[in-house]
Amino acid sequence: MSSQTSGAGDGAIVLSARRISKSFNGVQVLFGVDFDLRAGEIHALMGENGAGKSTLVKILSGFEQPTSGDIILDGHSVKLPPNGAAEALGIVIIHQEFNLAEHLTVTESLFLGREVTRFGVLDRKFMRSETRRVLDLLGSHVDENAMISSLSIADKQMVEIAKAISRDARVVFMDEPTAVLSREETNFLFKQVRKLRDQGTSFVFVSHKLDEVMELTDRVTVLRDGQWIKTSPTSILDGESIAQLMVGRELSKLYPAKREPNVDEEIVLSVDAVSTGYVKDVSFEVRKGEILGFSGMIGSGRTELMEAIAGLRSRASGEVVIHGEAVPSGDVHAANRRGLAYMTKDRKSKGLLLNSRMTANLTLQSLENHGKLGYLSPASEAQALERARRRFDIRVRDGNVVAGRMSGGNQQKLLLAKVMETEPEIIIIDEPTRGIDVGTKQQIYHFISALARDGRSIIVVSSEMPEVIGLCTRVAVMREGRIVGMLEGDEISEQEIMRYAAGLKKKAAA
Amino acid sequence: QEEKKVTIGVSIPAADHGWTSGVVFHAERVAKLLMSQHPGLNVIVKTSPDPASQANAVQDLETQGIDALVILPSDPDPLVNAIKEVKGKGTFVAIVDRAPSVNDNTVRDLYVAGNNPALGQTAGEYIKATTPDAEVVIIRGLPIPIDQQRQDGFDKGIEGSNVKVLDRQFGNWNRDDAFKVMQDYLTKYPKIDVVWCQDDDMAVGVLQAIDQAKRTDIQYVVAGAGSKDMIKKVMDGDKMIPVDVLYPPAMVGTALEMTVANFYGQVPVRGVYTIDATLVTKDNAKDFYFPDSPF
Amino acid sequence: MDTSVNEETRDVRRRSWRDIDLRAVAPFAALILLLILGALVNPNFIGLNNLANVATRSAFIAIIAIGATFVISSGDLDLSVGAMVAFVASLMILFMNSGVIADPALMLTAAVLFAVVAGSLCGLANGLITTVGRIEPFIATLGTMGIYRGLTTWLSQGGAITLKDPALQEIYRPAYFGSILGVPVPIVVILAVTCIAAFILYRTRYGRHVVAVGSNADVARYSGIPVNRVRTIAFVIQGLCVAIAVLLYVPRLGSTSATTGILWELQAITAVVVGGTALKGGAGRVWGTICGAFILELVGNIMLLSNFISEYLIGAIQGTIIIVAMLVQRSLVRKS
Amino acid sequence: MDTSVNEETRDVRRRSWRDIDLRAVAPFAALILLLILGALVNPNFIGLNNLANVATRSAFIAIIAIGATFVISSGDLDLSVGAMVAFVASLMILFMNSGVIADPALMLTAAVLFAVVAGSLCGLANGLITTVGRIEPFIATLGTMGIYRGLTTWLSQGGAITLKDPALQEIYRPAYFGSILGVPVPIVVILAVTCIAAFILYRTRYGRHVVAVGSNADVARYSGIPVNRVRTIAFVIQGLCVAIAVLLYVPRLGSTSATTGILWELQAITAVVVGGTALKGGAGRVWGTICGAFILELVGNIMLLSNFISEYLIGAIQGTIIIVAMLVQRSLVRKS
Ligand SMILES: Nc1ncnc2c1ncn2[C@@H]1O[C@H](COP(=O)(O)OP(=O)(O)OP(=O)(O)O)[C@@H](O)[C@H]1O
Ligand SMILES: Nc1ncnc2c1ncn2[C@@H]1O[C@H](COP(=O)(O)OP(=O)(O)OP(=O)(O)O)[C@@H](O)[C@H]1O
Ligand SMILES: [Mg+2]
Ligand SMILES: [Mg+2]
Repeated sequence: MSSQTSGAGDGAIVLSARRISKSFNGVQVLFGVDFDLRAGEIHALMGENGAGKSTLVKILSGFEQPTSGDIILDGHSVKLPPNGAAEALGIVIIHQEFNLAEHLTVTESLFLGREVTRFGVLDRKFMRSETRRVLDLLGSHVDENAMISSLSIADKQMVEIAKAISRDARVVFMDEPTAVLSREETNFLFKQVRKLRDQGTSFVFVSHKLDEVMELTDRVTVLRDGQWIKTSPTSILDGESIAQLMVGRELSKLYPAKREPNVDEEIVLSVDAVSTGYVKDVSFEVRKGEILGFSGMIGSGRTELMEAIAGLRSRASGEVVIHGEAVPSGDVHAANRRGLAYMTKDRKSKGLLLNSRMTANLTLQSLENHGKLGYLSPASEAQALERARRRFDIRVRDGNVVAGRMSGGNQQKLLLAKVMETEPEIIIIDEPTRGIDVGTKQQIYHFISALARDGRSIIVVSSEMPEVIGLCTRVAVMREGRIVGMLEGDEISEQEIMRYAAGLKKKAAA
Repeated sequence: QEEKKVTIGVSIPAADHGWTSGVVFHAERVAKLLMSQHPGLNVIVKTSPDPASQANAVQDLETQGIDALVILPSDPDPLVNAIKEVKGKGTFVAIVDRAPSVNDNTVRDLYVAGNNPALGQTAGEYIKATTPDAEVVIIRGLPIPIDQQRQDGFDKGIEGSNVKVLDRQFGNWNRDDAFKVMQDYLTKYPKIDVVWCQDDDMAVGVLQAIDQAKRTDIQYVVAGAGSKDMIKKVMDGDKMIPVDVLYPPAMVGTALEMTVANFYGQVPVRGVYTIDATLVTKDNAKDFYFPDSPF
Repeated sequence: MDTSVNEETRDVRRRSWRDIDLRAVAPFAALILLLILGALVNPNFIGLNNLANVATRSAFIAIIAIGATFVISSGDLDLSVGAMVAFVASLMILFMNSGVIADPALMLTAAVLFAVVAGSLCGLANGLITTVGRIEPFIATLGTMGIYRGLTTWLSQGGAITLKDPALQEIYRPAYFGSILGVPVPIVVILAVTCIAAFILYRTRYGRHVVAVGSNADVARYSGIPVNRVRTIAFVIQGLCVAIAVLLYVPRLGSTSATTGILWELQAITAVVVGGTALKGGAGRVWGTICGAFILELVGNIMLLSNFISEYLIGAIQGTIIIVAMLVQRSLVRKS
Repeated sequence: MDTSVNEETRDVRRRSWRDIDLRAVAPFAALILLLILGALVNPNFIGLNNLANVATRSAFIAIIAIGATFVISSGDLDLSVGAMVAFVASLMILFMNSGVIADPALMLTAAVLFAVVAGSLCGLANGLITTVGRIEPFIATLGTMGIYRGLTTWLSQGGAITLKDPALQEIYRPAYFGSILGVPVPIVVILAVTCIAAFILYRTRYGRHVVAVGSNADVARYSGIPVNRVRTIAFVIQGLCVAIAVLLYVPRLGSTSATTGILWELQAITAVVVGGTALKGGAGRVWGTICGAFILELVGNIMLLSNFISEYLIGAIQGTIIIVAMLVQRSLVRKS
């Protein structure tokens, strides 16, 4: 586990930023940031949502040009070529929001822009086997012939990672690669990263998961509000102090106190023997005021199950009953009307209108609340935005920015706010804190807990185990489309969950 | 010379197939000729692709201040209102070729008529006389009234004979479509005696289709309009094109000449002037041959 | 710090408003350029009379294009509108010729209702085939285009369908040729339709849904929007707009045939795109559309009024003008 | 554990392969249905002669549609192809009529080269206006459609342009009417063009890039693909295909006019979409396109061969058949 073994401390500086500033449409987001990356080190880049991490990473990989400042590569000031052409200089990036074309297969995506040909003809066999090899290295079971459009979001992330890993790079930027990955997949990734690091590759690792940063990285740089705050070896820091550097204040306890729901509270949602294409025979119940967690590995079928419950997918069999009323299969409205809302984790293609502004996104699902007879009241919408920004700490420097240009974490907050605008009784949240900084995470956990106290019921689907453990009073573990375990009280621990998720332990669903 | 200033607007359909291109050609030709004869005369020629835009064109001509309108309506009934509007302002109106259902002096001063029913009738009568027992296939134009009139005329022409119409389909006055339709006729009917395609443009496609199929049962093709290519064939004694029925695009020129005569001549010109659907045969073909025309 | 952020926000808002305005204003800039060009070509051009004429006759395309703005914003396409005009107009005239109601005024009212219902039903058919049948709108409406035009040909038996009753014609005529407070009726109708459309698109829940569906149908579905219903209604709105255009068309020409409205679908779509709405869907610009329709009509008008262009070249020059107009728009927006 | 996952994975792979096959096969299913329908309508229909006729005359649309498959796959649209056929054909005939080369065979060779270059240049113009000018392809090519057709009208002075030299005509004629090993030349050309196109689209780097650009231009750009170049080349390929269609068209009737190729763009796009390529871009099905072109031609052929349909209703029934054919395809794919 120790990351201090390699000679990361004194490698030569490969790439560095000198007094980099960046403005979008006159709004400054980076203020004279300095940053050094040494050969063979893993360098964490930390900061709150909207601090400018992604922007810095994009500048250092050529995807954005700095407004001022210099980029130094191997001791020479350079102007990086745009649109990923910096790859020729050995610089690759895993984007925070992936860049995959839905109509291509996994293999085609992996080799896009650098296809291998023999006599001008695509060498499809070679590319396929190469893809398989890289995916296997990462422990991913994704089919190399599958269409990108058919992949779950986590699998897309794996493809994105594989794409970067497979290039012979000197510098790899990883912008929140693990946000949707479960512990298992993360471990595979880290193994590869360490291996490459030991061969001299440098990594920049952006993440909001403090434990991962502690575990993997050699040095940490913290940004706050677009300014450089500190760079220091990871070994002399701990999670607390990093969080403090990021947020600029002391953090209180991350998770609110758990509150066991009353056993004779009414059952608001009951799922009975639901099957879909992949999900098989799943049953569980949720009580009023309860927070139920769902854990499992990539592709264990959690998303598919939740979508079936929310009416976004039709069920092959089984019943979903809300407040004693059966909900017809594949009918979103019926579920919505009965007070059930589902928040997708695929914010980019299913959650937000990337070309619309905050307000249009925020109220899209709850327009009935903003005006009568179909007429919309701009004032009421503006109020809602004000409220949401306060509640979820959505920080944008430019109030008119379109959703697609907001920082990843702030997009996530906006999505959460959008679903909450519908004031649901039962809320299914898929990855509630994907890409959200620790400060806001705490805020969101308290918000969820408050909702439960209010008598709402919440299902939290998360690949972040501490989150499930810290927040939920019951945890269902899924594996290959089935619920293989239902943990309660003291049973809820990382080891237990892992055992069920990996299929080492099995018990009848509660 | 002190000649009075006269502006004449000419509104015609856009050159969307051979015949209309002939119309455009003759309108231009006669306009130029007349303008050189009368220094005070200004003729503005405008083409439009469909009735609605022709109505616009009429309006635009009126905006420019015209003394007379010569119009060959692409589809007469939809244009009646627009024409009446012009006529209501006291402008001299000459309608060419296609008459609206109400065609009296409330709508126009002069009507120069191509004779659509006669075009069909002449063809019908020729077939009746030459091959009284013929089995005929027909290729129609577009589904608009003049086409219907030609069909009715044809039926009248073959009345009382054994001439049998096997089929009628639309060829849209387009060579490529006529080629297809003819190909399919040849597949469908093992024996065809005569093709009536009522338009020289379509005849080009028909002849190629027959040629390709190497069919010998077809005795001849009757087209119509009087394009230089078809007239030439008649003149040369082509067996497949023994005759052509005249429907001269030059009639627009005639109307224009008469309109000008109304302003510069001694007698006012009013009434109806019909141009015959002459049967062009080997004997009279050279009278109708204009090698310089694009049509 | 708080205040500084606020200041920035305000600043940005001002700037980005400028940006947006430019994009919306671009078609109007092209329009003004055309007006200047027209004035140079022919002094009669800039006369109130001529401009009123042009605006009046742009009514058909403009109103149809308003409907197309909805369909295109929601990510679909309707190629059947031209044929639909012919079909609905034929039905309406046949209805009036049928003489089932003796009183002309009453008959006219009934005929108007009849046309509106017929148009909506045609739109509904398009919508259902596209959404329920899950066929590409391009193909679905190409199919119904054939159907509507075929039925028109059949109704007219290859000829024309003409309004017979002179009394009816008399009372119906002002619907196109009349004017209200000196403004020609068609212009009033354009304005009314546009205002209503702008209200629906920008100020109602349905309008929001249209844009959401057009910009990302998945997001819309996950937001609980009934995607198919929204799309179908857009087609019905298109049908309604076609019906309104028919209501103006019939009194103008008093007759229809199988060639009525040929290629109007292309013109309507062009008006929408020239007006700044992207064919990909996800954004609708109702006022831009009107401007686009007006631009198209103006280009034709300028061609007609200019006397130095060979009429053989008119098409070529029209094409050039449209491309140049779009380039002007682009360069304007890019500069922002 | 590992094996079970692998088994499952294989299962998925099998399923998704089946799915893809069905999607590609669907147009052919519709085609077979049509063939059966045709055989019922008229026994002559299924004759080799008739089918060869239909296949032969589908050549123009099929070859143009192959080009359109590239343009559409890359996310664009070309409305100018019909006009381009008229323009290139006119230029080619005028060139041959000019008599600059005395020897007929040599002249023909030069004329063929000339047409190919002219077609490519027209395509290049479309591509540059769309990409460099950043104009919606719909509008850009609508503009060039006007330009190409206008120029044709002007070249022909509204009439026809006819190949004059009989010697040339004689040696050129077999290019349409001849046959190779009993197969009509146009069919051979269709097959050759399709094979080459399929190879380019599926087996070369450029083809991959076309699909990537059509699927998501941003992703393509970030992957270092020169997006504008890829799009422009697609337009050039379209121009080349148009030129090839012209090479077959000219020997058929030996003449062109301003009406040559009218509405062919619509037919080509329809063939592409009926063949299973989505108008949104991101996937191209070359063989499907050919099938689509053949379907379109067959529908017309069946109409003409049938004895019980009023000629007024043909359009309506054609529309219906196309919609039904698409529904058949859909239901096939959905069942999978
Ligand atoms: N293309 C753009 N146009 C306008 N503003 C932008 C653009 N890209 C980023 N921004 C703004 O820059 C700021 C910094 O964003 P950035 O994505 O770098 O944050 P981040 O540190 O990566 O946050 P997160 O942890 O949420 O991913 C945000 O306010 C964002 O809205
Ligand atoms: N072995 C498999 N066989 C069939 N389908 C599979 C298999 N593995 C994954 N899938 C597909 O993956 C999906 C299940 O992933 P889902 O997104 O529901 O799971 P998840 O637990 O939310 O994981 P993720 O984090 O990847 O989203 C299903 O839609 C299913 O079609
Ligand atoms: Mg970020
Ligand atoms: Mg999932």
